[in-house]
Amino acid sequence: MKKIINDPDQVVEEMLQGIVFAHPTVRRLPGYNVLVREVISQKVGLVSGGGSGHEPAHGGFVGKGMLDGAVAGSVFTSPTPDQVYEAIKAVDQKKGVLLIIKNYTGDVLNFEMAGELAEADGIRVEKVIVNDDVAVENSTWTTGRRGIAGTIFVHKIAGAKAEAGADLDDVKRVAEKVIDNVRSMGMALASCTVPAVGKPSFSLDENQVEIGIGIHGEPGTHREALKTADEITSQLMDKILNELNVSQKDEVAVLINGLGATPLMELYIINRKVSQILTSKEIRVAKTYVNNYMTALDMGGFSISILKLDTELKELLFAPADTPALVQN
Amino acid sequence: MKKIINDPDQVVEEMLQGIVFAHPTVRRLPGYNVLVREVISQKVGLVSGGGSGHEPAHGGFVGKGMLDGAVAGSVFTSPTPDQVYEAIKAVDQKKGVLLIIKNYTGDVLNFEMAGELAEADGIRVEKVIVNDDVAVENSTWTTGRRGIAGTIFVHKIAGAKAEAGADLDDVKRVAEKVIDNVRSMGMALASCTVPAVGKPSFSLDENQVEIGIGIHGEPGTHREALKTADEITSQLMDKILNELNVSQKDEVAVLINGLGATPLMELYIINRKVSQILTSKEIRVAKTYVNNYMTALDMGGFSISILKLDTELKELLFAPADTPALVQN
Amino acid sequence: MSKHVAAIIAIGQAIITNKEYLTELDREIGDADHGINMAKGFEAVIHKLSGLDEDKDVGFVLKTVAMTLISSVGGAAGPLYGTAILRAAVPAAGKFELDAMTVQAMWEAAITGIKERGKASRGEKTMLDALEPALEAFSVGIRDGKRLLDCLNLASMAAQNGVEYTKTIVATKGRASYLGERSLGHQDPGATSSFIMIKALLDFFRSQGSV
Amino acid sequence: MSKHVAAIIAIGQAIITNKEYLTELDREIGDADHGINMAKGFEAVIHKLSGLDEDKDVGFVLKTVAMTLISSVGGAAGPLYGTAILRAAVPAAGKFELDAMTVQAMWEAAITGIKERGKASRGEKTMLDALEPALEAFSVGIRDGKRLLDCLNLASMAAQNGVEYTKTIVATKGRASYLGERSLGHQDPGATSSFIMIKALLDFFRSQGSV
Ligand SMILES: Nc1ncnc2c1ncn2[C@@H]1O[C@H](COP(=O)(O)OP(=O)(O)O)[C@@H](O)[C@H]1O
Ligand SMILES: Nc1ncnc2c1ncn2[C@@H]1O[C@H](COP(=O)(O)OP(=O)(O)O)[C@@H](O)[C@H]1O
Ligand SMILES: [Mg+2]
Ligand SMILES: [Mg+2]
Ligand SMILES: [Mg+2]
Ligand SMILES: [Mg+2]
Repeated sequence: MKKIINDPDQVVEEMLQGIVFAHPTVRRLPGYNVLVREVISQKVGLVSGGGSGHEPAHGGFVGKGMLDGAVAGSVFTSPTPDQVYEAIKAVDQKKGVLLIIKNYTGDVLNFEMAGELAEADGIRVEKVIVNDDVAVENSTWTTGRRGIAGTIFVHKIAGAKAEAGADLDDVKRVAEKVIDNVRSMGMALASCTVPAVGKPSFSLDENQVEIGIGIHGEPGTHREALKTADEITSQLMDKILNELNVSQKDEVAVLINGLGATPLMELYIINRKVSQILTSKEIRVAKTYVNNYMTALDMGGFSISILKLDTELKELLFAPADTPALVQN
Repeated sequence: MKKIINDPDQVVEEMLQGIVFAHPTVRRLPGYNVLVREVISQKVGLVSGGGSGHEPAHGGFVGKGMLDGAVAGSVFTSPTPDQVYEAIKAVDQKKGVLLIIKNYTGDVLNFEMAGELAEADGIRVEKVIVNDDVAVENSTWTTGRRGIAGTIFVHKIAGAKAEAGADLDDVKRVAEKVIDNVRSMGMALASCTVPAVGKPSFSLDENQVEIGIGIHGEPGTHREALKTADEITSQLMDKILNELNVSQKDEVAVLINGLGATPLMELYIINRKVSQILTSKEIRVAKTYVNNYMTALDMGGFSISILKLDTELKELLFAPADTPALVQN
Repeated sequence: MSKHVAAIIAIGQAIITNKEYLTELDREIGDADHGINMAKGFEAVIHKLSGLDEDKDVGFVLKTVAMTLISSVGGAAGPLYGTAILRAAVPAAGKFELDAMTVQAMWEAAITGIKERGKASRGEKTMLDALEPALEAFSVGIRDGKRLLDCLNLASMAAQNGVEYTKTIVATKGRASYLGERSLGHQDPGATSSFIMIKALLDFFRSQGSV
Repeated sequence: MSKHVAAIIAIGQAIITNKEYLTELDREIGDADHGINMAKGFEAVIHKLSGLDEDKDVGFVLKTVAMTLISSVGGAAGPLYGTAILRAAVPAAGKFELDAMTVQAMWEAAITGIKERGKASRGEKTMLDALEPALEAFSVGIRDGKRLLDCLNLASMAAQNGVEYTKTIVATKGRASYLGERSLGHQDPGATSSFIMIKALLDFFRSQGSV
């Protein structure tokens, strides 16, 4: 394992210190792996988080117009309820707190337990569960779809709604509207390596890719030979659009997300094809994000997220944000 | 070679299309690999560029408060004079144009020739040459030091000066002040692969790193065994601070730059140590940037840049910017 | 050190010993952290118990263990095992010795807790596929009037069979469910850690020559 | 096709044939693009010349070649070779046949152009270490009254020696200079492409059985 770290057991601690040194607008709760806004205004609080290793998610989205608190678990491991509970208490302004949870059993259970603890203190807590990954079959009998990079849209839009002074139910409603209208899918060229494990989480042949990869290296739908960027993009877009009810004249937002080790050059080549596909279907692209937003350590690969917009979502998506990883005027 | 591309010969063309689709504030000069601001105000024009493969540099820094035009050569190859010449003509508002060139023979020669062509048209052209990389010995007898990620500070600060309405000489003066006060150094864990070459530019053993790597995979000072993040950071900081005249009470800006395949987690761990080193020397950190700004395709590694600030530089560094890769309020 | 604290430490050591093994299983159908998380949790537990007064009852000790696991394991296993032990602590409250009936009640409470928290049932390739058959075997032993040690032995064997069984089924809960059919043939990490804990308890009591 | 166009196409083909070789040399002490850039440039040149009217003089043809290289090669080599050929075009303006003296004047102008543009001199591990000794050998041949073909042969051998010589020196200009001492033992890509072009010219005229 070749990594620029000191000690696999200290990566989260040292990273959080590095984040706080870099970004004066975020503050760490002493003794906890929780980042909160330096200044929290009188509004509904938004808390998200999950395992570490997805940077800039989630700490990078703490700030004006997005999250109020982000809880960092160990690498790829959901944070524990006590940590989430502290975050909820720290951001609550007596207007209630919305938990934005990615649909992983661990995340759901730990955030739920934290919510129960906070509710016992008299704090109003609601939750939404993001499940945008169409690589996984949705079914009420199983865990359902995973939450991946589409989560960023939930942070952005629910964050803007809260910033605008909406109440908890309304912020939750808008977050759920985003979840209902966002679909994502990814692929990997190369595995990530969890520092504490020390070897790649999976291995692919020289010419093999994993279609539908998860952001922790979980397998997707299948493996196949590496194809061209246009072919891969078309393949993912087919699946995404198949699960999203968009048609001519609809407006969407696009997020091309690098998984950690993919050059921006390649993400833009992918975006070219995404744009072409949408344009050919007369679907309008209102806004495009291309960057590393929800990574999987040093994984090679990317995901595409498409959010179907309506007037409300569009306006909130375009609202200002000021966080370490996303600034928008 | 495992890359998400269509054709190695088309990567720059397709990337530029993808950038323009994503960012409505940048426009491509038809027929040229040049990105310019959609709206260019009445001010001194700033043009930079170089080989492609350094994304988001340089196209990502075209916008309010930074560059007016960016010229994209082939991967790791300086653009040709005709391309740069078009950029100069497109951004000139009769107030002259400053060329921000990284110190590579190819870049210097091609930009110089372009400047000569533009001057023959009556456009005032000045140039500055960025040479922040302390891994390379400076000497008037040789090519001198290379230009690497410190260039971003030149874009930011000269851009802010031009935006404020300064004239060409003044913008050039401030750009040179930045160059005089910024020093950088990098290291690599793993090589990049140029698409048209198809194999890694160099190879390192499982436990070996290259200290002082260039942003095209050029070797640095030496190879050595992989050490801890803190040790590597201290080593680079020693060299940087040795070449930069900073002392107690001075203020600096820090840029921790990922080379393309390095997780943000690791960059923050590095920033933690950089902060600690500066604090221990009673040097104040006024602003910190941690991200991929000047990459080398899929290279694993990072660079540190330290800019010594004075009142003027600090104010310009904090001025607003609105570009695809850097937004600041 | 009280016997119940010693037993828990023995369980913890078994988990720590199997850290790599459990992680490796999770690497195949999950995210390669089950052993790491569980070992971290039990290291915290062992540390916590070492500072505990001698005079605490089993219920109190288990509550301490549960809270420690909940706040240190993370992932799916943390809240699930944490909830299980928290529930098991209820019938054990105030007790310093456990009879077979109490152990059975604790075990039932634990499983109910896991099911409520995780909304899974047997056959979904989870820890329940080890814990439930183990409880059944344990209960049969009790019903047949066997000694606690023998009941535990039956439970351990049933858990081991449950672990084997998980190889033959598709996961529909937890991270492995994302694999669908590809989870077939792989052994569930959570079922395995459950078996390891039951087996460790059995070995502990055997080594004590008691019960 | 005029003979001088054919000669340039022969040079271009030699560069294209050696694309991988030149890139490999640049991979060792540069950025692995010299062959790729030069081949791209000469592909553009060949394309451009194929559309050129038959009646153009050498000066005009060379100017076209220079402008095409400048706008298609990039890197250091593009402006340097481009400038060289642009300068060489001056003594050749209006000519349809070249005598030895003209060739010598063109060569001198080319080297002056490279030096002015690149601010390098011989011994810095650049293309000049092939081009300058080649010109000297060529000039000696002229002085000694040798045929143009023989002079070119001398030049080619001197260029080849120059290429060998670059292995023995440290680069102080261009990208290889960043390597310092580590550039020792490696052959300069630009000197090599210069030699390949001179050799290709020689081979072309030999194959023509003329000059
Ligand atoms: N809903 C559930 N109910 C019961 N057990 C579950 C459930 N989901 C997962 N598990 C168990 O948890 C184990 C995984 O634990 P762990 O790896 O620590 O968590 P994570 O999947 O969050 O990384 C699985 O092997 C399975 O036995
Ligand atoms: N200042 C200079 N003067 C003359 N030749 C130079 C100079 N700098 C570089 N060269 C030549 O250019 C060659 C490299 O060309 P190329 O690889 O195409 O450009 P780059 O270094 O920009 O990638 C070197 O091998 C050397 O011969
Ligand atoms: Mg996990
Ligand atoms: Mg080059
Ligand atoms: Mg796991
Ligand atoms: Mg080169």
